[in-house]
Amino acid sequence: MIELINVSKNYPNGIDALNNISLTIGKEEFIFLVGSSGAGKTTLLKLLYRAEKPSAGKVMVDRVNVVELNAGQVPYLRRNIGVVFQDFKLLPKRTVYENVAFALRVTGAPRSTIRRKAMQALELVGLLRRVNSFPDELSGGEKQRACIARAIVNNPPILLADEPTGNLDPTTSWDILQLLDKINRRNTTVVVATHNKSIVDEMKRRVVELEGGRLVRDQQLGTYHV
Amino acid sequence: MIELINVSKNYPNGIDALNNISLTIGKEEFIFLVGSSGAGKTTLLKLLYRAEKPSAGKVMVDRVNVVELNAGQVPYLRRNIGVVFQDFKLLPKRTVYENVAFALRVTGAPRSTIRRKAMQALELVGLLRRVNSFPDELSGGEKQRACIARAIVNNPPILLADEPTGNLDPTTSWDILQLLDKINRRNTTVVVATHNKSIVDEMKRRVVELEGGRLVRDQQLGTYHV
Amino acid sequence: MFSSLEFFIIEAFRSFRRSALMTTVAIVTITVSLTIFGAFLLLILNLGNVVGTISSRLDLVAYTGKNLSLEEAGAIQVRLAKLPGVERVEFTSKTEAWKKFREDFGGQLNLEETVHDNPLPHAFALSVRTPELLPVVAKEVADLGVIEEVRYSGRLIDQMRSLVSAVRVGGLSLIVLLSFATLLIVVNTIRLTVLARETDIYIMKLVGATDTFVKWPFIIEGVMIGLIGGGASCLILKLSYESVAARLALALPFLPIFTNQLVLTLIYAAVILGGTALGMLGGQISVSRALKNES
Amino acid sequence: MFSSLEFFIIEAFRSFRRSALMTTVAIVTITVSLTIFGAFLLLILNLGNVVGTISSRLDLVAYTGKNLSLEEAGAIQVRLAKLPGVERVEFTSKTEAWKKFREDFGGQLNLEETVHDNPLPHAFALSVRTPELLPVVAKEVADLGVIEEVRYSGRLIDQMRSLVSAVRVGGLSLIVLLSFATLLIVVNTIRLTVLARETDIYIMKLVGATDTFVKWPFIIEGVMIGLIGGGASCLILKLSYESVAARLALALPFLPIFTNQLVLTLIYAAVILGGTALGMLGGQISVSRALKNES
Ligand SMILES: Nc1ncnc2c1ncn2[C@@H]1O[C@H](COP(=O)(O)OP(=O)(O)OP(=O)(O)O)[C@@H](O)[C@H]1O
Ligand SMILES: Nc1ncnc2c1ncn2[C@@H]1O[C@H](COP(=O)(O)OP(=O)(O)OP(=O)(O)O)[C@@H](O)[C@H]1O
Ligand SMILES: [Mg+2]
Ligand SMILES: [Mg+2]
Repeated sequence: MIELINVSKNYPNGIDALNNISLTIGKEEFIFLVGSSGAGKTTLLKLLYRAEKPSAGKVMVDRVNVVELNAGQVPYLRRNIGVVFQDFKLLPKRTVYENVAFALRVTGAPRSTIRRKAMQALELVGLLRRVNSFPDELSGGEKQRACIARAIVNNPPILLADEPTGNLDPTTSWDILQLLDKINRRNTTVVVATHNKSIVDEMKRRVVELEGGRLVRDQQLGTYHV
Repeated sequence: MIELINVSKNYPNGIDALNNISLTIGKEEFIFLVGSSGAGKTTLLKLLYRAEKPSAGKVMVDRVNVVELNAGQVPYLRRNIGVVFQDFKLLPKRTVYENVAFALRVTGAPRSTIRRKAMQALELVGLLRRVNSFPDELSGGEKQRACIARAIVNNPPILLADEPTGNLDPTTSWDILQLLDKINRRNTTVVVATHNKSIVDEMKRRVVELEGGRLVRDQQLGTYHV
Repeated sequence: MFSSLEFFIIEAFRSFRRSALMTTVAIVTITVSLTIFGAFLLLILNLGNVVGTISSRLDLVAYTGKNLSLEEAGAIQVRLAKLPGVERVEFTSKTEAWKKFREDFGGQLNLEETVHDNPLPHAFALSVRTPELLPVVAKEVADLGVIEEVRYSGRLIDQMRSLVSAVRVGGLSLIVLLSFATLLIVVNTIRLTVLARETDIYIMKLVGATDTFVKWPFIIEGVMIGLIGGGASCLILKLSYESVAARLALALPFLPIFTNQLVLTLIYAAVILGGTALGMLGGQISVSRALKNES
Repeated sequence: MFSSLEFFIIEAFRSFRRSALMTTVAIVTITVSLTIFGAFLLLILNLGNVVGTISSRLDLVAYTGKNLSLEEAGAIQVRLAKLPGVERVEFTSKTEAWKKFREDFGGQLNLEETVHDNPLPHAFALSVRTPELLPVVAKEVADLGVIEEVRYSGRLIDQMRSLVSAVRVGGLSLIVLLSFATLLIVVNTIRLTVLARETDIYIMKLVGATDTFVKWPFIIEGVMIGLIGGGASCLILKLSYESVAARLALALPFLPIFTNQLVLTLIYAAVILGGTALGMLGGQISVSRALKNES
């Protein structure tokens, strides 16, 4: 489903965020992306939904090199990839419901479908009581869950979650991971970048570790530390 | 140092974030504030630096009821309280260095002092290599560390840290907590709102737990769960 | 695309309400700009009108020989009226002229004492279609052969002629300049409002919105802003022009005020359409810029 | 406070550079607004000047009795010149007047044949200080007793008088309106630029900045924007006024163009100062609003 071939990323300010990464992720996989702060996890995810272009290498998503997509094709790539952003990226002037519904609206879905699916996603993350709140009026964890709801509302074939439990208590974190796991079982590729040691250790899935932009470990049934 | 007396907070949209909280924190204390997502931790901290006013009750900081401060006095309260914001709140158009230096500049410190202290704080959080980057160019964990540096640069008598390790790997998290502990030993009151179970359990400090806006536990040498 | 039209319009209205301050600022700016623009247009129209009226009052006077009969003069009048460029011919018989002359100058000249015979000829006052034609018509009249002398105040008419063209050229360049200034201010205002929403646009594109999808609400909003601003400006112009015109007509009855309703309606319509076009253009330009920044 | 002055200025320059687009927009808006404002001011000054010159050319003519000697006329001239409101007295002897009359009207009137004696009196042309004084001076002249007839074109002068006051009132209200419109546009533009920085202001206050500390860089920035805009506008006005004035002087030599350098310099200075004041006011108003929103 996802294939990185000799991918490097140098930011314009001279920072080498990724260094010759090659990685293949199958359709049915669930993988954890770990590594210390600044290792390049977010950068790697950004390449997949074309928020950044690599300096070198190929980024294949569903057999298409996304580096070569033109501007008009990018929106359709992004509709197939749900993203839980590390910094949430909620639209500040819209309610939680509208934020989640927006991801469906751009696909041209009919209004009734939008309402049903959005409420369903919000229920899954436990935010039904906050649907009419604006992002400013949410706690950190509530923002994070709104962002998760938006990422999954569309049933995308690929789900990228960047530190999805950074602002959640252990119980909620665990519920969210169960949710991601369930989504993965419905044939969705799931990539989770995280620092949450206990969850990685407990779930025992494939673990890919970055260090200073290099891939230093790729382990089936792995743990947070070696 | 800090004393909450029968404090309640209802947000204008009708949400009761805090419900009749009374709590005393001594000058030399280091306490963890825990509780599930939406329990009211951030709201409680906001009352201390007057980002919000309580609906009822008194909030005493250093024997002054901050609720009664007028607009002109608030800046001086805030200079005595370092805050690590859950959502960082870095000035987007300024470099990491400028963001940290700004907290000193508002106090009217001389230029040489500003430079020395800012670089010192950035070294403590391990960000010396990113001083000239803009917040946009930082990883999640780097933003968090920049925010921590800004909070401590001023040697404030009170330090409030809201989820300071949400975007950090376990090793860096531990380093940061050691740093907060060291600061606490230099006679600074430290309040840390967190979901990081392993750190709370390991540090064995006073733990205050909120649940739906109520204070449900206040335990010396506590752990994350009861 | 069109299934989303309703959504776009709702979106436009919502952003309209939510960023109420920005919207108000943009509307006020458009209103002010268009009102200044329209006021200038009306001013120039009226200046041109004044000059035009004054110069159309500048007649050419043709004098016959002194001993012509009234019948002969009548025949000449018919020939004069047929000349190309001549609009109207007014006949003053030598008897009338002498009567008027005595009334005008009787005070200083002791006419009754010194002059016993009417010394004046018959005269024709010719209105000429445009001031430019005056010298041409003067030549035509002279060429008829039956007229003894043709007079027109050459210097005054030259002055009026150059004033007319100066007002025309100056007015035109002022209007071009003002249109440009108005466009600039409005585009910049709308650009600022979009600038403040760049984050929104970026996020929308991150969750899979196409450029078109992002663009439409902004363009519709621009059109609404422009329409309201243009309408307000049109209203202000219409009401104040009517009241100013009425007051001027009272105070300066001799001043010809421009009141051609068709042209005025066209100007008001141009202000509304101009506002709408400005709003649309502003929305288009600025959202395109924000879109280009991303991706 | 003053220890931070350097910091504030550096801050202002930085924000100036960083939000280059916004700054440019604000400067262009101020420039355009002030240029329109100044152009209007110059236009009105010139209209007033034209009307003033025309009406100052409107003389009052006093005729003596027909049989006065030149010496007697000279004595009358002295008395006329002393009347309050009279600016200048020009004497035309009856001989000169007759000569001119014959030149003017000799063609139609067979004067040489019919008139043998000079039928005209001595005449004095009086320039009156302001058109309003004409009827007063006319009465004074008549009251002297030595003048047989006083003439002035009553209707034309009334018209001119109302035109002068109409231009004055209209011009004044236009300038007031335009000042208001300019202020509105500029304040709104700067308010938009501050609006875009509300988050910055909020964060600054969270880390302990006082209102004053937040405010100064914005006000300095406003002043810089206003200064640049005002300067640019002043330059545009000066250059284009000079070129337009030169061209008009060539094309319409009879038109009195306003060239009092002192007044022009005052206008240019007012444009620069106005720009600066606008910028400062805009910065002040808008940052205060942003500050009030928080805390
Ligand atoms: N837009 C950017 N411009 C320049 N440098 C950047 C940019 N984004 C990230 N970087 C740098 O690239 C490196 C990798 O960043 P990235 O965000 O991928 O790290 P990460 O693994 O997600 O870290 P964290 O766990 O802290 O979120 C960091 O050192 C960061 O400073
Ligand atoms: N500005 C606001 N307006 C309205 N409601 C708010 C506002 N801020 C917070 N709330 C609500 O108040 C409750 C407490 O929020 P708070 O941010 O204090 O939670 P928290 O304990 O910090 O949660 P988390 O661990 O997720 O950050 C939440 O339900 C939230 O929705
Ligand atoms: Mg990251
Ligand atoms: Mg919180």
